[in-house]
Parts: sequence; structure tokens; C-alpha cells
Amino acid sequence: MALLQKPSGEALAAVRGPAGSRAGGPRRSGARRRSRARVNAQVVLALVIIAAFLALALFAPLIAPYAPDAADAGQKYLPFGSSGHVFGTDEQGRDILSRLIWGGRTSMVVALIAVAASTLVGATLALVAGFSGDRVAGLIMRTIDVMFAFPVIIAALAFAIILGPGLTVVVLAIVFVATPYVTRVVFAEVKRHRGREYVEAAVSLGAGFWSILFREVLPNVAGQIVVYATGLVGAMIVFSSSISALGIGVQPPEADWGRMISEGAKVIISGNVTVALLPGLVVLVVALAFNWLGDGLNDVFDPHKRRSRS
Amino acid sequence: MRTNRWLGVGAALVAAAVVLSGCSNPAGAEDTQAAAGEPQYGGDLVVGLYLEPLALDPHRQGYWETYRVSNNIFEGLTREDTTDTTGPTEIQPALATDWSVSDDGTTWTFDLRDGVTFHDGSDWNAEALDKNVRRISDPTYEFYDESSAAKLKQWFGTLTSGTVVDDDTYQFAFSKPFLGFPRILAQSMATLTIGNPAVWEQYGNDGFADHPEGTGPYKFVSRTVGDRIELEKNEEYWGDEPYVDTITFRIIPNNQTRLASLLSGELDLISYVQPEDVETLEAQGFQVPEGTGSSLLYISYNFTNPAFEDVRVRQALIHGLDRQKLADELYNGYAEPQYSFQPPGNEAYDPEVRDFEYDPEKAIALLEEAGYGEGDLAFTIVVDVANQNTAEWLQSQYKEIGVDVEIVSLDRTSYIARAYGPEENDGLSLDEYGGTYAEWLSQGFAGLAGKGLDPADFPEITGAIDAAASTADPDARIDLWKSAEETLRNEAVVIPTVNLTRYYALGSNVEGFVWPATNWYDLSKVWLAD
Amino acid sequence: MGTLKHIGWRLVNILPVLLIVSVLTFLIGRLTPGDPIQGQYARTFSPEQIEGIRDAYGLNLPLWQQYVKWIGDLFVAGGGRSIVQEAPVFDILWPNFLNTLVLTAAGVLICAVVGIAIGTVAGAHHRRFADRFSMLFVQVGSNLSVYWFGLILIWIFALQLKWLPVSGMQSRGGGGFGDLLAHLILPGISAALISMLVLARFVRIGIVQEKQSDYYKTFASQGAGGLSLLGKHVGRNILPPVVNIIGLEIGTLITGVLFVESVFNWPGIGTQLLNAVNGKDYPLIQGGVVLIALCYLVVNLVTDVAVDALNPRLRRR
Amino acid sequence: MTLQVSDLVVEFGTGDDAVRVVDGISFSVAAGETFALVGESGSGKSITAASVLGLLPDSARVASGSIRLGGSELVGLSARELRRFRGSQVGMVFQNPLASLDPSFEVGNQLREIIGLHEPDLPRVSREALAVEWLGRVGIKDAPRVLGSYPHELSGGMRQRVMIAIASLSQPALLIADEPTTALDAVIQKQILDLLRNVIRTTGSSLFIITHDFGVVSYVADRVAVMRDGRLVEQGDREQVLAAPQDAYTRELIEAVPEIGTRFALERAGLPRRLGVRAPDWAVGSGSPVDSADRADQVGGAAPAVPVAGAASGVPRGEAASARPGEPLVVVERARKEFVVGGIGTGESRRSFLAVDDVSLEIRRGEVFGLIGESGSGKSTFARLAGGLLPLTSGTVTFDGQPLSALKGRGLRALRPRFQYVFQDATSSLNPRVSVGEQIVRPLVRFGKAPSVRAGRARAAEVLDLVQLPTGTFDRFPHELSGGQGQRIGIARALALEPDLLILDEPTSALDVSTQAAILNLLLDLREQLDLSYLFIGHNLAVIEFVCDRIGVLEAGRLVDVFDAHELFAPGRSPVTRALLGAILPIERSAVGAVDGELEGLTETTEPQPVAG
Repeated sequence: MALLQKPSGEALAAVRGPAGSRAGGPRRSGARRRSRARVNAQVVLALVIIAAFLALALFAPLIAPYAPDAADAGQKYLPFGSSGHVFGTDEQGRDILSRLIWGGRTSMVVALIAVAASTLVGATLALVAGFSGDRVAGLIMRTIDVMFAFPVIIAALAFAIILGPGLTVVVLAIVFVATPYVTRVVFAEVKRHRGREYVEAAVSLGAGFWSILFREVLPNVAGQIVVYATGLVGAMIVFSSSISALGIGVQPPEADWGRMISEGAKVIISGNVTVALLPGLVVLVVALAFNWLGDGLNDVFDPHKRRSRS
Repeated sequence: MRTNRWLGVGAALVAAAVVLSGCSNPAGAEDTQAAAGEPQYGGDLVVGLYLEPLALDPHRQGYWETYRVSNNIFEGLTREDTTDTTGPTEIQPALATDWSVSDDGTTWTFDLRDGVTFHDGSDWNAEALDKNVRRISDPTYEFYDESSAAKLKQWFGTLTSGTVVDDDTYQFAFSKPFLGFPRILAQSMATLTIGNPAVWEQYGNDGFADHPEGTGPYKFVSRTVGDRIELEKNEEYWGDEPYVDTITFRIIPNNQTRLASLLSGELDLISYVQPEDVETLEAQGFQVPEGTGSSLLYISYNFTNPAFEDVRVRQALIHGLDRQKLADELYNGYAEPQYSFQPPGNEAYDPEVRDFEYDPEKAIALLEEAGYGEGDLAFTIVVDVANQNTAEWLQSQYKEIGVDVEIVSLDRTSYIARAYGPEENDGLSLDEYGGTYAEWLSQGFAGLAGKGLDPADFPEITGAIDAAASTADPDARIDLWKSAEETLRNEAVVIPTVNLTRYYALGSNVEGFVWPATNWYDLSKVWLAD
Repeated sequence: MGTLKHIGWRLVNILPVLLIVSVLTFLIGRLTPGDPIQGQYARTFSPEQIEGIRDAYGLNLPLWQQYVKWIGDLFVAGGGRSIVQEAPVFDILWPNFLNTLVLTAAGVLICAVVGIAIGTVAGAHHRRFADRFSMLFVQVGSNLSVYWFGLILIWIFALQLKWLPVSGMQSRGGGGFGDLLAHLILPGISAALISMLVLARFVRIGIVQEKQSDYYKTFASQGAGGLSLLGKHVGRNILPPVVNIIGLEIGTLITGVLFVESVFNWPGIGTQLLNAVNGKDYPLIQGGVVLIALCYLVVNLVTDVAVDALNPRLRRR
Repeated sequence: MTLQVSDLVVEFGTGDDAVRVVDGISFSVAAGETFALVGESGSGKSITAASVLGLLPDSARVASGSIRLGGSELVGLSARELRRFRGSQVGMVFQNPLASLDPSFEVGNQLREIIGLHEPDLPRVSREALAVEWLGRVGIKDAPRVLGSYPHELSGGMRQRVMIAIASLSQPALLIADEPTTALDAVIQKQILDLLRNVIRTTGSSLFIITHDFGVVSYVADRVAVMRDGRLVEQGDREQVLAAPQDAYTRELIEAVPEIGTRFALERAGLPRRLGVRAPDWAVGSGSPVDSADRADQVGGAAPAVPVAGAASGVPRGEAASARPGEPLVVVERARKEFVVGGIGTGESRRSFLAVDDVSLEIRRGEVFGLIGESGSGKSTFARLAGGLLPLTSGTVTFDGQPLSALKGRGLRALRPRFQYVFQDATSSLNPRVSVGEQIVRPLVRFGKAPSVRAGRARAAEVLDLVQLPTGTFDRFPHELSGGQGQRIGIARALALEPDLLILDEPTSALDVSTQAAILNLLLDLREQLDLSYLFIGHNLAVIEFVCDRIGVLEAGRLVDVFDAHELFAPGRSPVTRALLGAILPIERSAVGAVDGELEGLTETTEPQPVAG
């Protein structure tokens, strides 16, 4: 799947902006302060969006006008703006608005869990590979190669067949897809830290292997990892729509954004565009919010931006 | 020996065709301005298939989409009348001109058509037929094909001998009466369609599919798996001259893409139109002929689930299903409800029969009787992802009679594996199949056995099917099948649901297309208007 | 010389990866329920009859025998025979594979041209409107479902505007190179979508960084203009990482092009693989996966070699 | 006037947020003169230089003031208009020669391109000829090879020569050199400065040189301006500023520079060996009335004058004599280290080189052992070998009787608290994402030196105090510290473990002179207080001589000379040592031009000696 964006190791540097420090640049320039304000606004907006969708999901039973599986096939494919069904209805005559509200429960939770898991696994593998000898690193990176080289759908189908379709499969498929990317991105980042003096210093101060990985290096790559991981959330919801088109994943009639996109895509040419468009937009908005949140969290991990004593 | 009763009809049709072709002017067709409705020769017909056809080997082939391609290349001894849109198709002579059966119903003698050649010019005769027969039944034959034999065993398992009587006459002998044989010979799968033995003698059994050669109106040109199959007109065809010069079959599994390709004019004809798209197509001037194939969607039970041992439960699930509403709502009215396991177009189909009519009260009562209060009966319905919408509809339908249904929708293979190797809590599964031959009932029943039904538990059904299959009395045959279907229906071992009444869509310039009451069509009669 | 040795070593390294991929694919196929025979015949044949057909296809042999036979077939028998299609696996896959390469090439081209263009605009206008706008575009683009996006493209460009064909590789009755190009545009864009956005981000960051580099100052201090600097110096210096990213993206495209192929009915290996999976056609699945994996690994290797070749530090040695 | 800067104000940002980094400075550079702008990091000197050509960072801008070049006003011109001046009228040489050429093109290509910028109509052949000519002028003899080389194939000095050629080839009226030699070794530095002097003499350009090094000022400048926090504190003729600085800050800076022989002069005077401490009559004609208060207490009574090079023959007394001989703490025998680098995918070809070649030496308990060499001589590698950070290829390292090179894992780790590192760059040796307190506490807890985090904090407070940092530093992050503070943290972190040996890998080379002085003084203090031994790596012989008891000289991985500090001028010194000595740029406080001959003569007349050690 080419669903993944790869912020380079250097992304961070670019985010930080041109450091004029050597030439005597001030600690905190006005430009940076302003862009900081913009970043903050972005993060707040992101948090508001995410919180709103989480709240919608959490209080779905109270908010949603209909049950997500309340079907009336006689009322199917009502268009956007129909009375009683503001967002229209789907193939089974279910209220799209209600399904979008309920769908957040599965989509957001699944994507978050899966992305968290792949981030955990990928980052650990990358850290270990980055600081191990050729043999271990080679083994890990070859394993990653196997995952990369293995067509995603085959893997996803295999999970589905072995486990039976359901949420677990979606989570595993996402982990399978995302882990190699996370590993590769973090590995590249970790490699940049391998020769750093602070690592050498840690060795000379008696730090052991794991201590170096998780206490010294991890804090330095954490921001990068967070940016990448949050960028994955939206892409992975979209990815779950691709696999649910194959019958893998959340089983009907449960509402799930990915499934809604794939079901909607079945009738785009037939002319029922909103059925596909609305869940697509929702995912897009949530994904953008996570992207922005990631940028903001990166700042949180970065003491340069966290503190402003002078 | 009695002369086949369809012979007369067939002869009349051939005569009509000759007259028709005499009227037309093939040579000058492209030059003269053809009036509307007057067939034109030439052009390339592009057909969009929704599935990749299987091997183009007459004895190994499967799936209707395969046959929609391969029946242009191969022919059988008999064929169905594909101009008939209403009733059960009639059986017409094809590579055999005449056939008769012995009184005990076990020995069939075929007179073979003269002057027919395979696409490479070699002769069609009893010798060629014999090689076809030996390929699927005679292990001593050099080109005995184990895999074909295994597939054809269903109908040819009781074949005791095939005999070349003379150059134009061939005799099949079965160990049991087999009155359905001529119609079986006109089918698509597990039957003896005729391929050119010279090909397997040259390329081997495995190589045949790469060089498919038969006697049909079109010759194989090329195939790119996953993309297209190209055919060209067989100039030496023994029957009516086909109209279009070439036929291109494109394989477009994605429903939306296939639809878009038709809408954009890249295709002339597509299979499997979604009910949702009928209006779109008709509004834009495309033809979506009404008709009915010989198939039905049916729901079957997981007989390994103890809940379904109780006939009342099975009946309740039929009573609880409003098939008219299903056809109207989910299929936008482009389907008709089905109440019999024999599909429309089947020679033993009776449109008047009814099983357990929609009656939710009764369903609830029956469940109550069987010990299931509201919400007590719960199971999963397993479907191919393509039928997911039906499953969702069923789910809400069954909720109304207090039955909790969970859906498991799977890719095709996984679906088959699960449906035919069900898990404990599985309840229902959904299939589509059917045929014009009365014997289809036995196939359908065998399929149910694959889902855990033990035939020994239903001796009346097996008995009735056996009786129908092995009768030697041609007049009693259809009635026997009907009564077998009734027995089966009363046992509520399967839930017939609907049959699609729109299936193909054509460009506005495609003429001469007929949707016969079977699962394929005859493209040699199709022509393209300007 | 050292480089050649390294290429050799890397080639050798591909083997274990392929071996693992092959074993995994084989096992996944065999250890999961469902098989090609059942898939085709379960509705009509009794279990005993199905067993008979399985025997005929050698599917009842011990697993290791089947595996060994298949590995042998890979080298001498065109990857074995497809059970569903009844033809040698590589005979089926090869034309599809070439088609996939054609689509991938188009995707890479579009990815490179558009991605670099967006990245350059954004990088050159760092922190200005053009940058913010391009980056929002990138974020939006990378969160679209390719499947969905493809259908929208079809709806707009093929059905409403009627500029471009919907599906496949050629028009009725075939067509020349131009016809192929017309068929390539929409799937190419869809395939390239995500990758081009990845690339755009990379180019943007690269440009921003190069503009801060000392050599940039050197040339600027000598009066070199922005464009020639950007074109010649910045371009040349971000070329290796850009090539690297493109290389990685080619790999991703090849393994992930399935959805695009499905939407545009591109007769590629992804479509074939999906078919094979649907029919559980073991030899076809196995052959396809191994081919894709091999391709991915080779592209990776070629990318590394290309990146090295672009590095002046290595040019001489 | 070639360059006339008046009331220049440069700001980062705009409006209320604006931060002034250059705050109303005025100066001028006359035709043909060399003007030096001196200041410590952050003083705004580089920004001043960059503002001349409009090469400021994106976020900075000239807020007010005027920059006139010849007769033209440059402030307010667009980038396009400025481009006319760039190169043709003002040439610029940057600090880092390693990065200031495009790594992806051959040198010839770049030279031709730049010639083309100035003379677009010149045919390629002539451009080539001009390039060759200019390479000749900057002292490159094999011009064709250099033209066909990529920058990475040239040494730093060569690259800086090429840069000077680039900056000068259009014979601009003004040549700006922004710390042109800071990244170079001492020996190369002197060559480059000579070259710059030479070039402007032939082109008639003025030279505007930015530096933090008074040695450089002394060597090249006609006039000097001293910059601090965006303002000029003092400007005037070189002799006047160096000999009689008017401003306390200027004086502080000058006095902070360690010079050859200072140490022995102080010893003879009975003064503590600390920088900033000087014999009253040291600076001839010094008009400074009062020493700064914080230093007054260190300055003892009167001290005899000490000639610069006079210590060469004299056997010093005092500290050197009192240095305890001590038993060996570290014994290195036949240490070799071979590196294999590169390979496919790494961007470099695979090759191996010998970084340390058969080095044997011992560091005695209580001594400061100095290791000096040019960049690439293997001195840092050696430090890592000696401290068990890198495995040896062959040879042995013994620490206090324990075979370090044979230990691994746990055993080695258990020994680590006893020898600690202080790295060159405090910023990079401190974990940027961990608070400095945490960085001190972690190893304490790890080694059980502190039973709890609380105890660790207490110990951290102690060592922070020891390195003269406030306790509040504990919660800071490295980027919030200045270079000197960072280095103090590095030292504190090492000292917290109560080591026997500190391995100091160029601990002051990234620091400003005043900070360097403070750190060196601190190290000298600590050694006395805590009974430490140092392995002190450096490239500045003056620093090494000031701090170390014994000195080893590395060249290309081999130890070529080992001697006691006071024997620096002894006849047995190797050519490498003598070259290093000759490259020192002393601060000439009196007459002009005396510097040239003195030390150079020494290096050139002395015979090469067999390798010591």
C-alpha cells in the first residue's frame, strides 16, 4: 500500500526552521513566536476536532437520530438533505448521519490501537536494529523486507482466514502494513543518532543497551515517531476501507467509516455520490486533525519548544 | 427406439434460419445502407464479463461466464434453443442431427451431423466424438484426462461404453436409465462439449486450453488472462453465418468500472447489472432487457447446527421472509420472488407452487413451539462479500421475528470453505445457482449435503430424486422431478429467495440479442447497428 | 570492483528473503481453509467427487512434497500450472506483470514530475502561502482512498468530460502508443497519488535545507540567481535522496498497485493476484507473490546502486 | 572608503517581537586595508558581514542604517539588484570550507560557472584558463587535478584556497572573510591567512575579516573593531587595541588567550597557573587601570617579565617540577585501530583505514597528559580506545592494572565510573531531550553511587556547585545552556562519578576564548581539588602547553613525539611538533611584523628528529 507518507528524518529540522543561532540568531525570534502561535492554533483546532468526534462516538446513543443498523430498505439511497435523514440513507436505508456518528467508535478506536501497536513494534525493532551488530540489524531489516515484499492483500486475507473476519483482522492488517514503514522511518532516524556523542557519552557513563535505546535515544526520536504515527491514523482508516471491500474487517451491519467508504464506492458511478463522499470527508477531516496534532505533539517532545526560559 | 420428439421443431428452425440468411445479403452488408432492424454483418462486439473465465477446455470448464465465451468456440451434440425467452429452452440438434434412446432408457444413439469441420479443417465424425468420450472416461486412452474425468463423473459416472457405430453414428450406454442426457449434453459444465482431438494429440491435455478448438461459429484468436479473450468469425461454420466479425471479451470484475465502461461506450454488452444501475442505464438509452436466467438465489441451512434439525425452525425462517419485499426493496423490483428450488427456465419448474408464505406471526409461533422465544435463536449468516447487502437485509428482516443474525461476509473462496465446512454457530449461507435441466435438483441437493445435510435423514427426498433420475418412462420423468421438488420443499431444507429479472445491459446499437431462459446467450445472432 | 562485489552480496541476500516469502505464501495457502477445487465445485459436486478432483491435481500429497515440487516447477515448469486457468503460471503472469510495470512506470513518472513540482514550489516559497497551500493539498491527498479517488476521476474525466477512457489498456480495435497513453493517465495519477505526495514533502524539505547550506551561500554571494541555483545545485544535491524515495515508492507501488488496477481494470498482476486469491489458485498465488517480492527486492537493490552511482564520493572508486 | 557602514540595525522578526542582533553599529573599511571585526559567538559579527551582501537568513532584515559600497547604497536594494554587487564587487569567504563548495560538482565546473556569472561572454576555454590561473594564485600547483576533483577529494585547506580563488577572481573591491580559518588546523590557518594577505595585496582589495581569535587579528589586521551583543565596544588601529585596549571587555578577551610560555611565566612569578592571570608588566604599554573585580583576588603580587619564547631553554620550576611522577594509571601498548566504512547503500565506498597505528604510551597518576595533532591524526580515536569506547584492532589498554581491552559488557561497565569523558561539543554530548539534572543523576543511580534519585539530586547539586553552576540548572535542557555552561555540565556529569581519570577530548575547541579560559581554569582547579589525572586532547598547542604536564604528538595515527611540557622547545622535537609551534599566532602587543620570522625560523631550521615515544 502506498498509503504512507514518510516524513524524513530531516523533517524535524525543517519544522524547526532555519536556525540562525550560529550567526548570533536570537533564542526566540519573533518569526518563530508567530509560527508557534500558528502551530498552537492548529493543535487546538486539531484537538477540538478529535475531541468532537470522540465525543460524538462516545455519546452516539444519545446523539445519533437513529440506531446505526435501523434499516428500511424502502427508504434506501435517499439523497443528502432529505427530511428525517439529513445526510441521506445508504443501500439498506440506514441513516448515514447516525452511522457516521456510530462509525467513529470502531474506526477511530481501531485505527488508534493499530497505529499504536505498529508504532510500538516498529519503533522497538528500529531502535534495536539501529544499535545492534550487523547480524541482528540484518535479521530485522530482512524481516522488514519480507513484510514489504509481501503483497498486502495476501497478508490481510491470510489474517482474515486464520482469525475469521472482524476487528482483530483489521488491526493486524494495519499493523502488518504500517510496521515496516514505521520501522524504516524510525530506523533511518535512529541511525542518525547512532554516532552521536551523547550516545557515546551514555556508554561512557555505563548505560546498557536497553537503557541507551529507551532512555537516551527514544526521547530524541519520539517526536518524529509521533508525527509519523499520527500521520498514519487517517491513512489507516482509509486503508481499512480498502480491505473491507474484500470482505475483511468489521462485519455488517456495524457502522465503520472504512466500510462506509467502500460501500459508498460501490455506487459512485451509479450516481449515489454522497454515500461515498460523506464518510470520505469525515475521514479526511479526522486525518487532517491527527496530522496537525502530530505536528503539535512533536513540539511537546521537543524541549526547544516546550520551555521558553531564557 | 423412438425418434427424438424435438427433432421436428429443430428441423423447422433450421429451415427458418436458412430462409432468413437467404434473405440477407452478407457480401454487400457493409456497403448497403441497412434499414433499422435489418441485420448487418461486420464489426467488433465487445463484451464485459464480470468474472475471469476458467480454462477454455470443453471438459474442464466451469462457471457460466466461461461458457458465455466458450460456447462460441465449442458445441455439444445438442444445444438449447437460445431464441426462446419464455419457457424452458428446447433442445435442438447441434453436432448431432438426431438421437434416440432405448426403451430401458440406458442406451442413447446419436446421428452425427455431416460436413462439419473443426476450426483446423479436420472432420467432425464418430471417431472424433469417440476420442472426446475416451478422454473423459477411458483410462487406457493415451490422452485420458484425469481431471476432466473427475469433473464429468457426475453425469458420466454411469457410462458403461461409448461405441462408434459408423462414421456418423455413435452410441452411449449407461448402467442406469438416463433420460435427461440430451439436455445435459447442452449444458456448460461437467458435460461433454466437443473439442478437437487433434489439439490434445498435438499439445497434450494441458495444452488444450491454450489452443481451444471446436466447431463453433467463432474461432479462438488470443487470450490475455486478466484482460481479454478475442475471437473471430468462423468462415467455415456449418450453421448460420454469424454477424459480427470479431468478439472481444473483456474481464472487468469491478461492478462500477464495468458499468462506467459500458456508459462510456467501451463495451457493447455486460453481464451482471446491479439493480441500482438499471435506471441509470435506461435513462441514457442503454438496453437492459427483461428476462430470467435459469438460476436462483437460495439460502441454505447449516445442518450441523442442531437448531436446524427441527423442521419448525426451518419453516419459521421461510415464513419470516418476505421475498416480494426483498425483490422490491433490495433489487429495486428487478427480481422476482422464488418459491421453488427449481429455478425458472428449468424443465421441471412450476411457477404456481408455493412453499411457506410470508407470515411473521406464524413464524414466531413456530419458533415458540420449537422452544425459541424472542432473541433465543441466534446464529451467523455466512455470505460472499458480493451478497453482503442481501445478508444485511435478511438480518433486519429476521429481527422482526425475534431471530438474532450476525453476518460473516467473506471473500469468495473463504466463503465457500466456510459455507461448506461450517462452524458450529453458523446458520445460513447464500448461494446462486441453477440450470434448465430437471436433474439440477439432484445437484442442488448434493450441494446441500456439502453443507452438512445428511441425505440419510431425508429418505423421502433422496428416494424421490433417485426415482426421477433413473426413470425409464419419458412421460413420467418431469412429473417425478416435480414431485421430488415438492418433497424437498415440504421438508424446508432450503429457502429459495429471488431470481434476477435484469442481468445484461447492452449498448443502444446492439441488435439481435436474446436473453433466453438459461444462463448464457448466443452471440452469433447479435449484430451491430450503426 | 568493491561495488560489484556488494551488488553480488546483496543479490545473494535476496535469496533468503524470497525463500521465506515463498514458504510463508505456501503455508498460508495450504493451512487455511478452502481450496481451488472446492471453490469451483462445492455447489454441485458431492464431497467424494471433490476429493477425486483434488487427487487428480495432486493436492492430497504431503505438504512438503507439494512445496518441493513447486520450487522445482519455478525453475523448470514455468512456476507450475494454474489449477483454475489450466495454464503455466508464468505464461499467465508475465503479460500481466509487464502491464503492471507499464502502469508503475507511468505512476513513477507522474509521481516524479508532479511530486517534484509541488515540492519545489513549496520549498521555494517556504512558509509562504504557496507552501502552506501545497502542503494542505499534500495532506488532503495522502488521506484519500485510492479506490474512491479513482472512481471519482473516472466519473469526472471519462463519463462527464469524456476526455479519457475508463478502463483497460486499449480502445476498441486496439490503438497505438497515444491510445495507451490516454489509458494510462487516470490510473497513473491514482497510482502516483500517495507516492507523489511523499515525494513532494521530501523535495520541499530538501530544498529548504539545501537553501540553508553553505555552498548555496557561496553561490549566492557570487551573484548566482535563484533559479539556476535551485535548478543546478539544489537539484543535483537532492537528487540522490529523491531517487532513493522514488525507488522505495516503486517498490510500494508494485506491491500495492492492486486497488488501482481493480478500479481501472488494468490487466496487471494485482488483478491477477486477486483473481487467484478469489479462486485460491495456489500455484498462481505463489508465483505472483514470489514475482512481486522479487521485483520489489530488485528495485530496492537497483535504487541503492543508483543512489550510490549518483554520489560523487563513490564515482571515482 | 570601500565600505561604509553606519548606524546599522539588524533585527530578527518584525514589530514588537523583533529582536535586535546588530544594534546601530558604524565602521568603515578603507581601500586596501584589512579590517577585523572581533567578537564572541552571538555578538552579531557574522550577521553584520552577511548583511553587506543581503545574505541574511529569511527571518532577519536590516531595520535601519546604511551600508555603502563604493558610492552605492546597498540597504533597500532588491535581491536582483544586489546580485550585481555580489561576487563582482564583494567576494565572500565562509567559515566552513568543507561545506562551502557544492559537493556534487567538480571544482572546475563550479569555478567555470562562477567565472561565467561575472563574464558571461567568456568562452569555455578562457574560463578554464582563468580558473587555472587563479588556482595558481592561491598557491595550488596542480591546478588540473584540483579542477577535476570533487570537493570531498580535497583537504580543508585546499578547499579554502579554492574558496579564496572564487571570492577573489573577479578582483572585487572588498573581500569579506567570515571566520575563514576557524575550522582549520593551526598550520593550515597560518597558510590561509598568508594567502589572504597575499591575495589582497595583488588584487588591491580591502579585506573585511570576521574572527574571534586575537591571534588572527594580530597577524593580519590593520584596524580592529570589537563587537559585543550587537554593539561595537571599541575600534581602532591594531596596535592600539591590542596593546592598550580601552574597553574592559576587549582586555578580558585578549587576556583569556593562552599563549606559549604563559604558564612558565606565571610559575616563575609564583602565580597560580590560571588564564586571565598575568604578570603586571606582561602587556607592554597596557593602560588598563583595574582588573575586573572577580579576577582581582587571583592576581598575586608582581611578577617578572617573561619573554615569549624565552622559556624554551629554561627549566621551569614550580608546578612542573612538583608534578608527582606517579605510577602509570593507563598503559597503552601497541594500540591499533582500523576502521572499515562504507559499502552499498551507505553512500560511500567500502574501504578501511588505520586511524591509530601502533601507539604505545602511559598516563601516570596525577598528571595531565596532552595529546595533540591535526584533524584526522587519530587523536580522538585514540581517546576512545584508551577509554574503552571503541574496541582495539590490536594491542592492549590497561587501566590501573586491569586489562581494559580484554573486558567486555558488565566487567567493562563496572570500571567505567573510574574514567570519564568530556567531549568536544557539549551540546552534542548532552542528550538534547533529557534535562541536565537527569543526565547527571542517571549514572549515579545506575552505579549505585546514589542509593536513590533523591540522593542523586543532592550529589548533582554538589557537582553543579563544583563546576560553578547554580542549582537551578538542574531542570534545564541542554539547548538552554550556553556553550560554556554545557561544557561545565559535561564535566559535572563526569565528576559526579568520582573518576580517577578524565579524558578530555578537545573540551574547549568549540568555545569562545573567554569561555575557554574559564573552563581551562576550572579544569586546573578541579585537578588540584579532586586529585584527578587528565588525558587532554587538543589541536591548539598553546592550550596544550598551558594545561599539560606531558605532551604526545600524533600524526596520521602514529605517535611521533612525547615530551614534558617544558621541553617543548628542546632540540629533539619532531618536525610535526615544530610545525605546530610555528603555526601559533601570538598576540603581538607591540611592534608590527615581528611575528613573522621568529617562530617560523625555529620550525625551519631544526632538523627532523626520530619519532619519540
